[in-house]
Amino acid sequence: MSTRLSNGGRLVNKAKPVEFQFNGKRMKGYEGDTLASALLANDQMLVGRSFKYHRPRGIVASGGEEPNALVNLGQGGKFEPNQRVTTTELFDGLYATSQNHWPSLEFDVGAINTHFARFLPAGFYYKMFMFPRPFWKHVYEPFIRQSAGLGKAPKERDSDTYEHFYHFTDVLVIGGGIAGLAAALEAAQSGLKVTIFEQTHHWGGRAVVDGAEIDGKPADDWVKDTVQTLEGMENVTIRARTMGAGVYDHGYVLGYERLTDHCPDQDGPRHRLWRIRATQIITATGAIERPLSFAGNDIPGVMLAAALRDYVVNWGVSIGDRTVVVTNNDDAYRTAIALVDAGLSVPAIIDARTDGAGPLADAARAKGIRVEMGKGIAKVKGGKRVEGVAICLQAGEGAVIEEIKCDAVAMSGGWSPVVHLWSHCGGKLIWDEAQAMFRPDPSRAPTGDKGQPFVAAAGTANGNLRTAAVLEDAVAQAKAAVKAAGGKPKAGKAPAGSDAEEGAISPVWLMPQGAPIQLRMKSWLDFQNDVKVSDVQLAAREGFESVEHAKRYTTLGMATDQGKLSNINGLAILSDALDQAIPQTGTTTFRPPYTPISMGAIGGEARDELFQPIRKTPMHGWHEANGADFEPVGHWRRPYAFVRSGESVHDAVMREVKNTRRNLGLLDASTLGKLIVKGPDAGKFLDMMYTNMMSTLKPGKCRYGLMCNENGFLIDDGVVARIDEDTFLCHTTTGGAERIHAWMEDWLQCEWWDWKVYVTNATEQFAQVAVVGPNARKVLEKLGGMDVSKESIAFMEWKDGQIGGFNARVYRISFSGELSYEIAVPASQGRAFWDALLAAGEEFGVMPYGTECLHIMRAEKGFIMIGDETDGTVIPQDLNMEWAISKKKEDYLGKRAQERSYMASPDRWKLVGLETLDGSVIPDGAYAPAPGDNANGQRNVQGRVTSTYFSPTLGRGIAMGLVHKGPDRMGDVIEFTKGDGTFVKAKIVDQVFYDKDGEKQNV
Amino acid sequence: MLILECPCCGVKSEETEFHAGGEAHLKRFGPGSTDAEFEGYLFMRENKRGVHFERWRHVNGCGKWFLAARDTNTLEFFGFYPAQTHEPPQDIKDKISAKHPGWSWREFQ
Amino acid sequence: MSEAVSFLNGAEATHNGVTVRDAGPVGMVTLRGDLSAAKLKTAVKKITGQPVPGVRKSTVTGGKGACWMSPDELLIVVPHAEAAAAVAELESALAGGHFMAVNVSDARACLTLSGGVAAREVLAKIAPVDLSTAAFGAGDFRRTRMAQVAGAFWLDDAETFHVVCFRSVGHYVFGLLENGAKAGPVGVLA
Amino acid sequence: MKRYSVFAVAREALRYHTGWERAWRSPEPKKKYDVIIVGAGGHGLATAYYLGKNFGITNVAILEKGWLGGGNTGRNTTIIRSNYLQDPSAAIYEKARSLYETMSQDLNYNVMFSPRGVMMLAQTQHEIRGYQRTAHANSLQGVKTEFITPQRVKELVPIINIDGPRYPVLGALWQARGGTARHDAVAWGYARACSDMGMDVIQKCEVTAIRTEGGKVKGVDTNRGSIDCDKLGGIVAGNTSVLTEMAGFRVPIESVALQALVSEPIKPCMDVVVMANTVHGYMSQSDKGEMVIGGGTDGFNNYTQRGSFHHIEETVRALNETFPIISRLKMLRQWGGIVDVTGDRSPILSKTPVEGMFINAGWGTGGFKAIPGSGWAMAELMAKGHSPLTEEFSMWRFGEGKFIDESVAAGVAH
Repeated sequence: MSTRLSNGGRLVNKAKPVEFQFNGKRMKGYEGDTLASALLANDQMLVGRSFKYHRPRGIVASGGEEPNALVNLGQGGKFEPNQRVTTTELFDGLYATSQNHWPSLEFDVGAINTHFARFLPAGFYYKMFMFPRPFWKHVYEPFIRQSAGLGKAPKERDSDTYEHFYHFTDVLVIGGGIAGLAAALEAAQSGLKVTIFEQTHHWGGRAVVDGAEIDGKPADDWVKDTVQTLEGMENVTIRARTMGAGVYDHGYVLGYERLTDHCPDQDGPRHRLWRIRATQIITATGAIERPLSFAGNDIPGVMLAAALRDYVVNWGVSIGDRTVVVTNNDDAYRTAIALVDAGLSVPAIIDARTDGAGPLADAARAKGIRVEMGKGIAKVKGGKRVEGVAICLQAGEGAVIEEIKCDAVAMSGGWSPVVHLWSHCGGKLIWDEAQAMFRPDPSRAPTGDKGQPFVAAAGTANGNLRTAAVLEDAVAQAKAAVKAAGGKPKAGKAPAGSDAEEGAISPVWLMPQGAPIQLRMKSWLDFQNDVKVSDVQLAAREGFESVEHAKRYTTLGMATDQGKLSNINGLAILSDALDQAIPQTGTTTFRPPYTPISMGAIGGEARDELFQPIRKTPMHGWHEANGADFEPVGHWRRPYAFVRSGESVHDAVMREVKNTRRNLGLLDASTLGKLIVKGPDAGKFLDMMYTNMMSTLKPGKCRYGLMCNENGFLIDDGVVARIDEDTFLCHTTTGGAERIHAWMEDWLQCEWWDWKVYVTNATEQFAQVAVVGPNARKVLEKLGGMDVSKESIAFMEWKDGQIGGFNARVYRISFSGELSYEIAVPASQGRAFWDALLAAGEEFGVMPYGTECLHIMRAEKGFIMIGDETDGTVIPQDLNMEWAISKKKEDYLGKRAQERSYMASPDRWKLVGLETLDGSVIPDGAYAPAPGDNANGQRNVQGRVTSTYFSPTLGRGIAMGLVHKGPDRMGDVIEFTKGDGTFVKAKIVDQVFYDKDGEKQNV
Repeated sequence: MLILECPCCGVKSEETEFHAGGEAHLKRFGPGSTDAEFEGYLFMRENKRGVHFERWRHVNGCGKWFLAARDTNTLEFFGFYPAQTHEPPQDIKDKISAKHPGWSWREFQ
Repeated sequence: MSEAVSFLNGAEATHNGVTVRDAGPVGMVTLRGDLSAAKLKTAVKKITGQPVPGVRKSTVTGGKGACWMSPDELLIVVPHAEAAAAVAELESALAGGHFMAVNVSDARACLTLSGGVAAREVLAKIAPVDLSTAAFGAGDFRRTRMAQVAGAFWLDDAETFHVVCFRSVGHYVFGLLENGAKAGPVGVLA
Repeated sequence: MKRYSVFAVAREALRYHTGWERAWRSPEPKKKYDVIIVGAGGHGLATAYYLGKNFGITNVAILEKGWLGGGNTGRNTTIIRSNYLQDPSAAIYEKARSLYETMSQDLNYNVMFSPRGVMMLAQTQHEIRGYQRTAHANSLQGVKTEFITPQRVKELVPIINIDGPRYPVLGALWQARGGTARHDAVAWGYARACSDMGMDVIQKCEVTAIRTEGGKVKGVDTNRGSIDCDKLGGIVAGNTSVLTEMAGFRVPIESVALQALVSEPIKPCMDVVVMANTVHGYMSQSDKGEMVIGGGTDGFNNYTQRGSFHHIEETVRALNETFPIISRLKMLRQWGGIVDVTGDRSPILSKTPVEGMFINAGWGTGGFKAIPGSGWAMAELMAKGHSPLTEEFSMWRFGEGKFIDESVAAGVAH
């Protein structure tokens, strides 16, 4: 019967009662409780079910290492599965339900598995469920998935927010125990910037629970003083509820701060992800107590000795009236003493060691506690809670000597330093035989950007278990870190620590040492994943000898605690089974994060409107207000069409095409790239960039150009205008602006750095509008200003001037085949200019149009579109664009590549126009099959469609495509896939479907 | 998450300010080169486990390209230098020699 | 010629003592060339009344000055209406040499961020830059990444940050800064 | 070899599973083998397996410097699909997919192939056209795929947000018989089968040199002595360049880190594999209940098996937007692998300048799904000197400019 003690509980405030719910039951706790201590105070021993056998599970630890006690926490937009009760601070109204059982926690049908446990050993699923074949997907797998999985999936969108924060510090100390505090203080006194994190909301770690003394005063007081001192220092950042989650290359550290988990109604971000750059990192992360492997060590009520002590001292909670302590080291005696001091009974301390216990044992005996040396637990009795233990000789095979009634068992198999953060970035470990632990190998620390070591472990995390040694190590590490960070450590000694002497540990990996299979099958290593001693031994027997194989085969250490309690015990059993030393077996890789961190925190502020930038042109507001159906183009949003009420998107597109061809259309072309290239070598440079000859272009003229990469493939196109003798303005595609700008800078900086050329990306300086259609000139003349007559500005010419009072640069270019002017004005006046065109255009039937209309009109004219006719594997020659490739030039980017055998082959697919015989539209992406199959049984192909539309102008389907030897096959009829297994016949024709002679654009 | 120091503007900052640009000191082969030369230039990259010379651009910064020497096995940077050169500066080569005696990379050592 | 309109038409937001503002139209000229050349120095001085800024420095005060963008690039800052004139001035002053002067006033969005230390922390939520007073002071200029876009900022004598980014993402950066201000202080920088 | 079955398990249970024999032998290397495969990952083991099964070549050693299946086979996100655009890719990936269908039975080892369906979201007009093109190509390649509507997407994946503010889902390319498998089991199943055919799977055996004579391969030197062979297969993914350097030639490959992560396990909430390429995220739910998430590759050469965290941020950001409920799940573990990327991001299965030496590499971020097909084709190439499946994947295609580019259909190879 676990309950709240009338006295004790250094962390709880009994003046502040708190109400919460577990599985619908109303319960009481106090401010300062964790959900774990509160549940135990309410005698809730059974808190969950295990992963595989659905065994009853109780709380086994008191911190982040807890493998069992995971709950569904909260409701609606604040629901969260798999919350560890030991790290969940209690708050008023907390709502939690237990996981992985049906129908209820007390009665779980899945628990049937425990009776079949014998038939479900490690890796059983690799050996069965193979027949009949379809059963895996339809029967076996659904069952396995359903019974696995722990917590429920959230149903609603997360109602909380998150944020990131960049932090820079000279020395980062991770861990707020006495080692961390001493190290932080030492480092801070050097004047360097120091940051210290503690994952819980209370400082001091174990020392304050175990009653150590520092500088002659109780650890508790020393901790309070030190925290206060640090808080008062300008150069110190000190944070509780903040975990060092991961250490990455070059001193990058993730800090995980939980801001409102303990007060969910408070405003502001729930979590803050700190992205830290630390010159030196000290991991003072303490150690984790190891369970002992004896039969029934997973029954609720069996708990880590130190955890049991924590509940009594920190939260004034007793796990049971009668607690049997079982250990292989002296530390567990502290638990026995603490319990007796709290007025509870300890029937016996079962010490596996034959001798070697130190003064703590004498102290225990002095308190009248019975101590049994050389003994072990053969078996724990009980089902959903402990009822007693059967005692045996540790050296034997489990013959029961005596049974002791008890309702709790405190176990201690020794301590494992928390080396995760040390190891994340490559820090290596050594096996410490005397203390039976892996600890950091200072000679093989993680190295940084200059090859220097940048992580040091301190205190218990560095293998020092005694207070004095912890403090000395911490201060020494801090001094070293300060030096390494370029500071000057202050002279002075470490605080003096004192605690009880301790006898040596003697490693116990199995209890009793000769336990037969019946007991080994009940001795748990991984409580959550149900991995037992017998499973690891089976893995070894079947040849899974690498620690990684054994882990993956048995799932040892793959649970949500990532093996914090089970890994060392497991690999000791494996080593024993393989008759090799533990270091020879080695550990599995430690990967971030130390304990799981929320996806929300990782995403940070990037959600909803801030998920990704949306680039907006100066006219974007008008588009939004006027039915624009947007399509993303890069990070831009461009209107696909402007849909009017009662119209479908398709209707709108058809209307826009017809109107532009008949009257007047406006296109927001602001997103087109505009690169200014200037310098005495600008012409020479563009001759290399483009396949065309640009150096011969006359000022005032425009030329359409193609760009290829060094692999010969077409990457961009656009109109180049020569501004003056050494200045060009290069238009790129919408997606191309940044890419091509970078591409040009690359060549100028890294290849032709002696050429005198400057490039600036002026894309967003201008709002650009394409004024298109038979009435284009009329509307400009109405607005007044510069002369836009054919005589003044002919096709493929540009001119600066004023239009309707706006400073404008006018390009006489056309991507539609109509009379067309592309007019650039300063972006700050783009919207006003757009409005002016709309107003003046009214009498000429003006209508804005979107990208789909643009695509159709260019397809009707047989103009290619980068991204449609090209896909990164197409060269200009494939598109019959030899006319745009200068023969006079020795070189241009891509020229050499285009000379390679496969590129020059006459068998390449080339661009043609396509007309369906029945006038229908060939589906997007359709392929043209050829007779026969290839060597792999695939249907031969002879071409594919690249652009295909219904042309409202011609009232029929038109398309362009790449066809084998296409241009030589004019008039041929070939078939294209319709996607439903049928085919559509199409005739190979010229790719220009509309105004072949260009009369309309050249007026 | 690497830290780089741009030799052009002096900023020392994290990787996200930069853009990696592949192998450094490539000799361009254009028209007139053999198929082998051209294939080598375009595709045959150094991919050593160890010293590597590479291009970076300070894209979210001064916009300049620069070169770096890095150990692909430890991610240690031996140094950064401007892109306008055909071979690594001696001081960087010396630094590498100190760590990897007898190293070589293409024609450099 | 109608009124110049900035990306958010002068929008402003204040949360927890931090104010984010669309600084309105600002005149900006990209000047590329040899920053050590006497002609260039004189021209910059004439236009901005300030010497050529040092590496990663800004000389902008009272809406006039220049920012060091890269070893061969400055951003000249003047009142919006004077940008064209500044370009003309440079064109004539540097004529004959290899340089480039482009009016980019409308290509960029300018924001101000004020609120003392709290403002530093708002910026530190989206930019991988050490913004402690010791590391970043008045007159310092930094080009960097702001969440998912490129940007730049400098700090003036009044502890106000002047943030510059591409016009098309001005509202995004404004949103980031406002969001960071709303979330409240971190309580680290001093 | 003792056959695995529910009855075998039951029989063993009665004697507390003391009777199970080793899944694979652990032999000392012999002096000579007909064929040596370097690299006991999925591709290497599968190659050996089909050399034995299809060509009766069983005097084979598979050398592994670490532990078998410990490279990318044991680190990937186990997606299996064959909805590729280009014919050569579709051929080898579909071969692989079809072999996955019967692998558990063929190997008598449950690799848990789960044809739960793979979906690639189209979130831009360009992606729609790209995936429709792929669907048309697949229909002629004998690969069953279809382009489905947003409504169908929502039915198949209730937790998806199809009308997100930024990138609404406009449709998807759907391969119903794509899915996932248990990655370790694939390596272990092949190793067990190879061992059973008398082949030697030799772990902790690192190749230090390749011996040749007159341009022909003679054998290898290893940390466990030198071993002769008539034919040598180099199938070592990220370490390919290191190996080919030993043989004195170069391949167009670079090694970069690719990252992945898993969430804590939750009850089943997503039954299919979803790939969202516009926002660079893909996700499936494992049988344990973990959400398995793939990240991006670094831009720089790297052999550390550690990547840069900002790629994880980008991926998670994207998935929070696409699947809003995962924002309140937690990342349990992240890790990295070293992938080998070629000039056109398609693999190389090829003879080499060294007679008798073959390489199988360059699978980049998409190797797991190809394992059986790759092994099948590679075995044919090594046994017969040519294979229709490997024809187009020669290492000389780069010189000719004859690429196999899959990126063109907005598809990424995961």
